[in-house]
Amino acid sequence: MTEKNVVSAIHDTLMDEMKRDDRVVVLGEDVGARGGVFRVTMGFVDEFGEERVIDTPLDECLIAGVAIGLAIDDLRPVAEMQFADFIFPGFQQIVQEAARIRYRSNGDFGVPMVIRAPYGGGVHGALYHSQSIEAFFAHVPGLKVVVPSTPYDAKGMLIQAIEDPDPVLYLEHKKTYRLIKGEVPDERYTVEFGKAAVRREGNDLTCISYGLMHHYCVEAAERLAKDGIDAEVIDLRSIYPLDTEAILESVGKTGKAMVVYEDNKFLGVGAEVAAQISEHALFDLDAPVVRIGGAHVPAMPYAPTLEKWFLPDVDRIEQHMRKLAEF
Amino acid sequence: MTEKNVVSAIHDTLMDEMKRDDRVVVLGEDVGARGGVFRVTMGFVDEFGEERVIDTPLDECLIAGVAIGLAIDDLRPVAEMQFADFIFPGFQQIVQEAARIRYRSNGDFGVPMVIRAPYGGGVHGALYHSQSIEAFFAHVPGLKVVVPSTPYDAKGMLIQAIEDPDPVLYLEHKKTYRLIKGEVPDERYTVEFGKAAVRREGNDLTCISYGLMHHYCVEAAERLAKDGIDAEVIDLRSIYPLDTEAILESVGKTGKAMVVYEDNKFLGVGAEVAAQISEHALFDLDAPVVRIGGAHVPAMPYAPTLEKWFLPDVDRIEQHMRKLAEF
Amino acid sequence: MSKDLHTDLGLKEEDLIEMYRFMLLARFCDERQWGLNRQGKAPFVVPVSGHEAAQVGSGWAFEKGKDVFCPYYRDLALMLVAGLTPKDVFLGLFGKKDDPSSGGRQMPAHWGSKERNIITGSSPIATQCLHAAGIAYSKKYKKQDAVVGTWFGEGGTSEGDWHGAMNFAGIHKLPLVFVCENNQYAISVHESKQVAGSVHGRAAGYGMPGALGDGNDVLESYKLVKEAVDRARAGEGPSLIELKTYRFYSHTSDDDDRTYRTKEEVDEARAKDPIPRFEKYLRSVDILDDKQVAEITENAKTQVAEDSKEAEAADFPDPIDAAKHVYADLEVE
Amino acid sequence: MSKDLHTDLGLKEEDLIEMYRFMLLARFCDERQWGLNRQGKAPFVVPVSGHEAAQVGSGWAFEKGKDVFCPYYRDLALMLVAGLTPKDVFLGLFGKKDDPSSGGRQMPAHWGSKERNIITGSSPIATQCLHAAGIAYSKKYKKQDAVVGTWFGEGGTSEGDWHGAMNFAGIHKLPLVFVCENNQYAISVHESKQVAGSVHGRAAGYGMPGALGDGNDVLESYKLVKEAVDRARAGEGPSLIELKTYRFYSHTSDDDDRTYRTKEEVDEARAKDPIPRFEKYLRSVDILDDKQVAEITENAKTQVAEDSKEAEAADFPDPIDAAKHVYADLEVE
Ligand SMILES: Cc1ncc(C[n+]2csc(CCOP(=O)(O)OP(=O)(O)O)c2C)c(N)n1
Ligand SMILES: Cc1ncc(C[n+]2csc(CCOP(=O)(O)OP(=O)(O)O)c2C)c(N)n1
Ligand SMILES: [Mg+2]
Ligand SMILES: [Mg+2]
Repeated sequence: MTEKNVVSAIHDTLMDEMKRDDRVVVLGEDVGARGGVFRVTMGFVDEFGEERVIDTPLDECLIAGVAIGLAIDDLRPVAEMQFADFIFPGFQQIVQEAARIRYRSNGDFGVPMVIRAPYGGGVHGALYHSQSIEAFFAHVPGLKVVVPSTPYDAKGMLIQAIEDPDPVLYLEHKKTYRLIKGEVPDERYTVEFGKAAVRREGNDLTCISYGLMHHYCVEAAERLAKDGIDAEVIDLRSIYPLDTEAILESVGKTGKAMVVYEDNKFLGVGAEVAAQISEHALFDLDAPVVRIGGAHVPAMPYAPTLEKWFLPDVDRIEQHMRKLAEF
Repeated sequence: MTEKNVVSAIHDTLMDEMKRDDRVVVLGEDVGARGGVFRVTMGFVDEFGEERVIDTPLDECLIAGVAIGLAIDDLRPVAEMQFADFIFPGFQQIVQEAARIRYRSNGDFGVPMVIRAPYGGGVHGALYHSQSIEAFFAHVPGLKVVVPSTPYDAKGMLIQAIEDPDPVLYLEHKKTYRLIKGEVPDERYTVEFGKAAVRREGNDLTCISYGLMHHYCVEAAERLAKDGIDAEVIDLRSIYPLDTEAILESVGKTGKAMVVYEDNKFLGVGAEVAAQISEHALFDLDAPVVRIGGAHVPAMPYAPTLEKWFLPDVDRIEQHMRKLAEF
Repeated sequence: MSKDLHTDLGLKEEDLIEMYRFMLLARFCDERQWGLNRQGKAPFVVPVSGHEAAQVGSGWAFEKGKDVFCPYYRDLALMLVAGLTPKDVFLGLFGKKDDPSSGGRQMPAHWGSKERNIITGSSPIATQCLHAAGIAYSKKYKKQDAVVGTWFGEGGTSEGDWHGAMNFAGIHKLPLVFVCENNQYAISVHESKQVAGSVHGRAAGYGMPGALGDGNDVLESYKLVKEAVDRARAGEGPSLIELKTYRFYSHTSDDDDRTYRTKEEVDEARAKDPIPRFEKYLRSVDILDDKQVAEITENAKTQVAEDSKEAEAADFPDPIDAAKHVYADLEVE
Repeated sequence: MSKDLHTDLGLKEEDLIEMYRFMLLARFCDERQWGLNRQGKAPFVVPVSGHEAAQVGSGWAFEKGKDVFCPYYRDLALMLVAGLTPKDVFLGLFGKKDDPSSGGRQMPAHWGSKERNIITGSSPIATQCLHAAGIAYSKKYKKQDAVVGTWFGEGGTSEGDWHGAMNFAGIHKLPLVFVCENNQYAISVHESKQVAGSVHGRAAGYGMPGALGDGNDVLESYKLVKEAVDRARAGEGPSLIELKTYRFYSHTSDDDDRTYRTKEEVDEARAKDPIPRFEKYLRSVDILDDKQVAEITENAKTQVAEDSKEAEAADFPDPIDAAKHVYADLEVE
């Protein structure tokens, strides 16, 4: 066991995986000498050389398309999108190629690749360094989309992603990088995809979230606990596959559900979660499902006054929790 | 009044708009001499010349980006994506640029452009000529996404889209092009965005859909009517803005809701519709919300046996309607 | 016998006869599929006629079993060289269960076969160029003796994928050959509205050799691509070869080329048909005579007829199979 | 007085002094914003130092009020030429309500101003190149006398957007000038891993003139771009001008350039500082003397100091304004 923050857990895990298996290569912008703008591949080029730590040209279409080729030829590429906001030139390669190659070839070819993407707001990144992208990709059959929110999961899910026979979008919330610390086992382990984590048990309401918002939800729940209100807090961890079972089980117990996400509310992940509850747990519900998501504006602006307006914070979550508990 | 099918309504309307306003230009692949692969711009190049009917290179990123430039310079571009499936190289230009330019410039600039995209299945188009794309774009603030399903709406919504000060994704279901006919007024009119159409009134259940599926739902509802079951059938027409009011009003009346869409079910438009019902109409519901959507496979395959498996048809919709009515 | 052109290229008599046979096979497959389309038995057809020399000539420059093919939908003749049979072609045409490319999941002409090193292709144009670059990088990384080829039309050069692949291949001196089958049209869009400058003229800007050749001349097509393959194999990096040719039929069975090109233009191009041209050459160097031509033609025709019949009789996939192979390890509903 | 270099370029004494002043203003804005960053008053800074000659020289070739600017984040000096004031720059730096580019919505250096024909820019690299192509097409369509310029780094040439813009501009002979500020690094990635071949070497492949110039020489930068602007205005189509220069500071305040380049390399580049170099020239042709230099420097410094103070004192946007301008005609929650 060693205490690490999220970014060092990712760094160390990726380094270990590359030492274990020389099929694992990393590619992306500034992953070489710079060690990545968030330092995830710090020291890699010295350890593994430029051939395995590929500084690519400034073209995410290239990064995704080349990674697919590497994976088809049986390497295990871990591609970095410098910011999730910049993944879109690669959208076609990821959605039309990586996601569909196994299916369209009737199982003949596979694409065992990982795409890492730092995402999320609250870092003064404004419109183009704050975005959430999980909804776009979780909608696409053939892709897996995961969002570890703790150093423990960051390690176990990254190893799982690298071992996965299919393309995995591995999302890292930038604000959790240094903010969130935790014990990480030194031995190798994996965290299965499609299993949510109940981080806090409670009987009064179910609060479902992931990424940075999950930590805010736990904090809000602790505040309610002081007044004897017990919220059950679920960290989805994996968006697709989604752990419907865990959600329904908890809602069956509490009868009240809220979903919290920083992505734009409309057609965000919370929509799917609320929809599944309305399909499968309707008669368990004692209150309408509550969705707290980003406003329908194009990601958070730069000015501190505006950014604060956009991002759900612990206070806002707490208020909604109390309202729901009292319903 | 003239009877037209969907594709001729679009063709005639676009031609009229170009005659009215020389700021309107069309661009896309094969829109010139070929008149578009679906013949929407048939005869345009003879009428308006190559400068206004631009055969672009094979690059959807270019099509979207150039259209943005044209719109910024106060033209009214109507860009054609040959198939919705091929819009993705233009994803960044549409989502990061067109959608956000008004917002990021604090209202200084606007992008009055229309993107037309033939979408949808049931046309033996296999994985890459059958896709639905509305969920990706309706999730993005700054865009409007509309899906006319009748010749009347095709005309009124296309004119509305061209007049709209903001970017509009105008989706045309390929199978409705020649299948769906209807009376179209000869005079100019618009159909407001964000207003759903109740195509069939009923008190027993509410069936919400759009595009081709809407017509299947009406057919299924007619079958039920023979047995005295009255389904209310709503054609959303506009995905964003979404007519929440009309949905809630109908569900308030019937107490039962189903959403039918051919796009992949997970995080498709039906998720948002079901979520809003679970937030705002929970206690009106006498039955769980039913979602009928495409399976979690990458669009429909080519072989007739496989395509049939994927696409919801009238029979499947009818069965679910009956189950829901009997609930 | 007059000094021939092929000996210096290292081509033996058997090679030439095989190349000729593949060109005929492709042509007959094409004519057959159009026939089936008219009979309403094949809803969608992608023609190859006119491209046979460019495809067979370029394909012949690669080593089967070792090198890798990243083709596009036009490449029926190339796929025969790469190891697909006419029967495979027709299984795909009908969307049958045993279609090796996709088990009937993709439209016809979306080639793929792992055992033959044919990388599965999609409809979106030019995406294969980046896969080719990634595979070429992997081969170099593994120090494997393998050259990757990727084929595309001149329209494909407009996409960012092509630009990225050219750039990455140039930077890393990858064992990769870019083959452009320039038939001057992207559906209806003429090259003049598609390509500023020229395709082969772009090579220099990416620091690689570029060449323009007559795609109706199978020997010239072979020569230029073989030189590029040899350079790639020798570690000298990528090349871009542009082969000018023409598409005899409409873009696909959904297209009508009379809306954008004249009968005169098409007739003129057909007059340069690569097959009779190659046959003439083979006769001129006494490799073929009437009897052999008749025999090869006859055999090719029969094989195509039989293969298409067998394919037509084959089974469609089971509906329920549509749910398979979305993920290797997840069931989906 | 020795024969000068500027008269033939059509540059008058006032021009040169103005150009010099803008270069100084840009440099002082940069030094000021770094100071504010160290004081914790400006969380994010995008430096311009080193690029002043390339930007002022290229910008000076365009006609304000008529021509259109599609810049990128590095273009602080260019924006001063285009009409933004140092105060505007600092309003953006602090994210204040009156920031003309975005009202504090975007990160600093995301320029835009409709009245100044500066097209709003975003963070995604090279997207502005296609907007420039569309605007240039529109100008041609409307037969307006206007030339469009678009600026980008050598890293920007890797994106498909750049490829598409070059292709479209070449096909339609658009009144568009592509200006590449090649500082040899894209954050940490050296040109050798970014660009196969060369940037200016790509122009020919798109059928347009390309030129390479010394981006530390304001007169050469002006000359090459002016020739391109003149060609564009005369209806002779687009050009690509590559200006070699260097970035003195880290990529942004979030970067640390010591991880990827040596102090020696940076010092060597700083020795070629375009500002003293231009000053030397202006003295050599007796346009400036010590007194004038001191005066211009003094005025520029004071303006920057005052403007930044005023900007710092200005108001932030109201939180609720964040909901405005998503659509022209829809309210959002
Ligand atoms: C990304 C994308 N956009 C559009 C299309 C539609 N489309 C299919 S083939 C084609 C023309 C391709 O022309 P070219 O590359 O020259 O190849 P050719 O068919 O002439 O051999 C187009 C526009 C597509 N398949 N993919
Ligand atoms: C699409 C996209 N990918 C990545 C980035 C992150 N990024 C910002 S600037 C930059 C380097 C740009 O280098 P260059 O184009 O040479 O311009 P310079 O900063 O050197 O002036 C990168 C990779 C981005 N902004 N957009
Ligand atoms: Mg072509
Ligand atoms: Mg640079």
